[in-house]
Amino acid sequence: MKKIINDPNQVVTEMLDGVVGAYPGQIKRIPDTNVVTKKDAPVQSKVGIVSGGGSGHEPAHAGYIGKGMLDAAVAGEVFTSPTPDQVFEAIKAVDGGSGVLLVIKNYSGDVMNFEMAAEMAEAEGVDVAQVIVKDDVAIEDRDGRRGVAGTIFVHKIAGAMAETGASLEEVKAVAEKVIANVRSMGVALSPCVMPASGKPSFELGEDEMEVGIGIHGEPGTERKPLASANEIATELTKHVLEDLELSGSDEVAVMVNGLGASPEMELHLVNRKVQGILQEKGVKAYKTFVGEYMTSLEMAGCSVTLLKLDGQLKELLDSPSDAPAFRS
Amino acid sequence: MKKIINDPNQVVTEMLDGVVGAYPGQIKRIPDTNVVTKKDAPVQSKVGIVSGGGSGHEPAHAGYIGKGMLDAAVAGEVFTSPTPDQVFEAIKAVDGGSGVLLVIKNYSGDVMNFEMAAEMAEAEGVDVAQVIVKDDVAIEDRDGRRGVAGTIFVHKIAGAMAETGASLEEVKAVAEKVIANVRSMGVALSPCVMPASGKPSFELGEDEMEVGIGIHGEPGTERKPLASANEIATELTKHVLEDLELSGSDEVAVMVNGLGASPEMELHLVNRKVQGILQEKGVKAYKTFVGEYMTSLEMAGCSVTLLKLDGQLKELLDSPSDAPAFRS
Amino acid sequence: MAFTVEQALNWLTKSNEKIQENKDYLSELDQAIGDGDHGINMARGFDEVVKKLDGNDYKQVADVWKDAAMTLMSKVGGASGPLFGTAFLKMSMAAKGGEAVSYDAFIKALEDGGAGIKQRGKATEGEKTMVDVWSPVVKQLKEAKDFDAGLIRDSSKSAMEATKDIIATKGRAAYLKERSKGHLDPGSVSSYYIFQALSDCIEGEV
Amino acid sequence: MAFTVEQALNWLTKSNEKIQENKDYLSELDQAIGDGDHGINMARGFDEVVKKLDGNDYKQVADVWKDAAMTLMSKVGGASGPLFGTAFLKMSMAAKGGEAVSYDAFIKALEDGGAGIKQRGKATEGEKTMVDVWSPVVKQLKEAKDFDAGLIRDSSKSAMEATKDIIATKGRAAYLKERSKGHLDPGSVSSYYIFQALSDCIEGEV
Ligand SMILES: Nc1ncnc2c1ncn2[C@@H]1O[C@H](COP(=O)(O)OP(=O)(O)O)[C@@H](O)[C@H]1O
Ligand SMILES: Nc1ncnc2c1ncn2[C@@H]1O[C@H](COP(=O)(O)OP(=O)(O)O)[C@@H](O)[C@H]1O
Ligand SMILES: [Mg+2]
Ligand SMILES: [Mg+2]
Ligand SMILES: [Mg+2]
Ligand SMILES: [Mg+2]
Repeated sequence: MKKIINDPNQVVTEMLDGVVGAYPGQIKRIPDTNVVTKKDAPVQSKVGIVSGGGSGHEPAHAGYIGKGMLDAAVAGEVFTSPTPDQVFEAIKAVDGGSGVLLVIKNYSGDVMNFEMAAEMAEAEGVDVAQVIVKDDVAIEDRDGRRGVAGTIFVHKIAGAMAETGASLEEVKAVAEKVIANVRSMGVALSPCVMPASGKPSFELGEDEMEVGIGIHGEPGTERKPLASANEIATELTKHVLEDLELSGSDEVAVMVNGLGASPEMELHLVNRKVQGILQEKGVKAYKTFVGEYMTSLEMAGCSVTLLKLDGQLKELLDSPSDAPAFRS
Repeated sequence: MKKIINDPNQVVTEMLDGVVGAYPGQIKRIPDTNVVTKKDAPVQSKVGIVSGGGSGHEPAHAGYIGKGMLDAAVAGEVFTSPTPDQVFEAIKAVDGGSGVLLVIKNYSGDVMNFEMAAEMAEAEGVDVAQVIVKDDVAIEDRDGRRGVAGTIFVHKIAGAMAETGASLEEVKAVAEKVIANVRSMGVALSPCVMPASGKPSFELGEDEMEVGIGIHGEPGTERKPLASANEIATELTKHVLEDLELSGSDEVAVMVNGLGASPEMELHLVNRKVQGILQEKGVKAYKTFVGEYMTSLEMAGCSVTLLKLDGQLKELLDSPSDAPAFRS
Repeated sequence: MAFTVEQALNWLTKSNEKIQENKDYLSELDQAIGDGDHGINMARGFDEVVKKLDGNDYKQVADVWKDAAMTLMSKVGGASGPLFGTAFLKMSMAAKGGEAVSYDAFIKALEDGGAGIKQRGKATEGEKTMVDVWSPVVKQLKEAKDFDAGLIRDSSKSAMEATKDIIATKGRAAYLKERSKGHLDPGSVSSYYIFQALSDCIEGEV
Repeated sequence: MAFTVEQALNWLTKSNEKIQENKDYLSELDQAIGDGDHGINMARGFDEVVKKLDGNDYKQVADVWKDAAMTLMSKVGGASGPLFGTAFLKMSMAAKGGEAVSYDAFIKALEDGGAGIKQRGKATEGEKTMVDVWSPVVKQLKEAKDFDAGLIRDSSKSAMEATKDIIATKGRAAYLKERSKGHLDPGSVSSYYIFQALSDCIEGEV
């Protein structure tokens, strides 16, 4: 296992030191927790937005804290949901009196831990709403779908909505709209290695790839022979499009997300084909994001995300954000 | 070789399609070249800034095109300087009547090819100035030093200066000031693989690392046992600091740059220690950048860059840029 | 027979021992059909439970379980943290008020614990989760009259082994669909260790 | 004897053949002390040179060399592109105006070519670059009276081999300092192939 780390059991807390050390003017850490918040949290009368999950997905989630996006991010151990007490600390820290929205990715662990935190907060009189992102079309059963890179669009748009002074209900509604209209699918060319165990998450032959992977090093839904950039882009986009049911005049936001080790060059090759497919279908790519937004440690591979837009979503997507990992 | 590519000989041209496909509102490609320019190039009476080099360093260089940064980027084959005719096309495309600054990284190939392009442009009456970035302190001999991640600060600050309406001479002067005050050093944990050859750039044992590597997969200046994040950060920062000679009240910009495969988590661990060292020395980190800015395909590893700032450099570093890979 | 504070403490200490010993094995099981952290999560949590219990003087079984529950909830994370946390919390609530716990009260506590897992995880039997150990074990223990170390050992062992053939429909393993078959469920195996520890405690005292 | 347009064309065709054959070897050499692309760069460039020459009818050696120069400059890139491009451009300038080139004019052209490399690369002998083939070869050929295939072959071979012991101070290999010793310089090896091709051409016609 080749990693630039110190003690494998301290990676999360040390990483958070590094993140806060990079942007000390924008964010701060709640002492004795793995919670990072905006420096000026809570913002009075603004709905607070809290996200989080296991670590190993950097820049998710702390990189998305900023004006126009998240108010706090809760970091669990690597690939392990944070505990309810930590999420509860985040909720308390960002509640400016208008309530708090929890953006949860659809994993048993995340759902349960955030839910318990919500119960704790409600018991203390904080208004809490939850949305559960389930954008991964690799899973057929809609309710069982994982939350993956599409989560970034939920952060961005819910965050922008909160900035307008909207109510918790309104912010939740627009987040649900994003969730209803966003789809992703990913492929891995190599596994990732958890620092604590030092072992690869799965074994893959030199000429194989895992299709339909999540972001925690879980094996995918199908193992296939390694394909070209065009074939990979075509397969991922096909599944996403089948599920999203776009028609000719629709506009979408595109995200080609690197999982960790794949060079940006390769992401652009995938994007090239995705754009070609959309053009053929007459679907307009309103805005495109190519880069590492939701990673899985040093996994090689990528995911393709499409978000179907309407006027409201376009406006909120375009509005300013000063989060280090998503400036707009 | 596991890569998401199509034809290994077409990666550069296909990648550029992907880049332009991602940001069609901001950039365009000069037909039949590997040159990408701002969509509105040339900007009348603004000094044009051209950078470039071999491909495989994404987001360098096309990702830095934008208002407040580059006007054009010239892409060579992977790790191979672009040819003079290509650079010449870029110069012609961005000259708005106030001349063009070439930002060159100090490699024999880049220097010669850009120099020849400058000669061609001058023969056609275009004012051209050149600066050569040599920030890599792994090389003792100052004139022989490579240009690496520090180049991003040259792009940013020269680009910001050009935006103020400064003359070619003034823009060149501030670029030279950055070059005089920026130092970097890098380490690799794994080699990279050139798409055309399919072979790793060097062999490295499970417990080894290459210290003092460049960004083209060249072997480093020293092979050492794999060290911890703290040790790596300490070693890189030590060499950079020795060369930069900072005193207590100085302010610096910090860049912890990922070379490709290393997860952002690990970059933050390195940043944590770099910040600690600076604090100990009483040096203020005015602004910090952690991410992938100047990569070497899928090489695992990182570099540390420090730029000593004064009032002018701070102001130019802070001024707006809408380049996709460096928004500020 | 009644279940004492000392046994309650022993149970958690032994559970911790078994989990520490099998930490890598549990993670390997999770690697096959999950994300490979189950052993790490459980080892971290139970280590903290034992530390927490060590520093205190307990008068009631319910208090032991409550501290275990709170520690598991705040130290494990993932799916197993809230699930085992909830189980011990529900057990603590059921056992409130007595220094020692009768067999009937103990079974009622276990039953509430199992129900808590089902409710928190929105899972039922046959989904290849720890529910597939907790439910059948509770069902079989309910039919006994008193603590029976052998029954606890055997029922949890066969329930744990039976998870191998199930196709997962809850938890991360569900993403693999048919490919989840042929692998033991990690949370069921750690539940099995907890019941083995219980069996050992009972045996030591009977 | 004089060097003809046909020989000039043959020279480049043979150079291309040798470079294509040894493409991987040249890249391997570059991998050891550079960035591993030298074979790829040279193969791409010389392939284009041959394509370019194929489509044209040449009257002067100088024109063959000029087209070769321009193609190398615009297709190779890296360090070797401008260097070989400059070499052929200077040779073309020196040879202007004659259908065939006398031995003296040829040597003058080679000398200018070598000087062009030195100037463009700001390099001198002993820095472990292609200069270490061009300079000694030109020096030895100057002492001969006429084209001598054996001399070209031998002088370029021994010069190429001698680059192994040099510690690089120019080009990427310079970054390795002492570690560059013990490896041949890739640009010197490709220069050697070009001189071998020249030797073959001369031999075929003498
Ligand atoms: N919804 C659920 N209901 C009941 N048990 C579950 C559920 N989801 C997961 N589990 C149990 O949790 C175990 C996995 O725990 P762990 O690996 O620690 O968490 P994570 O899946 O978050 O990495 C599974 O083996 C399974 O027994
Ligand atoms: N400054 C220089 N002067 C002369 N020759 C040089 C110089 N720099 C490099 N070379 C030659 O170029 C060769 C490398 O060419 P190539 O690999 O194609 O370019 P790059 O180094 O840009 O990858 C070296 O082996 C050396 O012979
Ligand atoms: Mg987990
Ligand atoms: Mg090169
Ligand atoms: Mg797990
Ligand atoms: Mg080379």
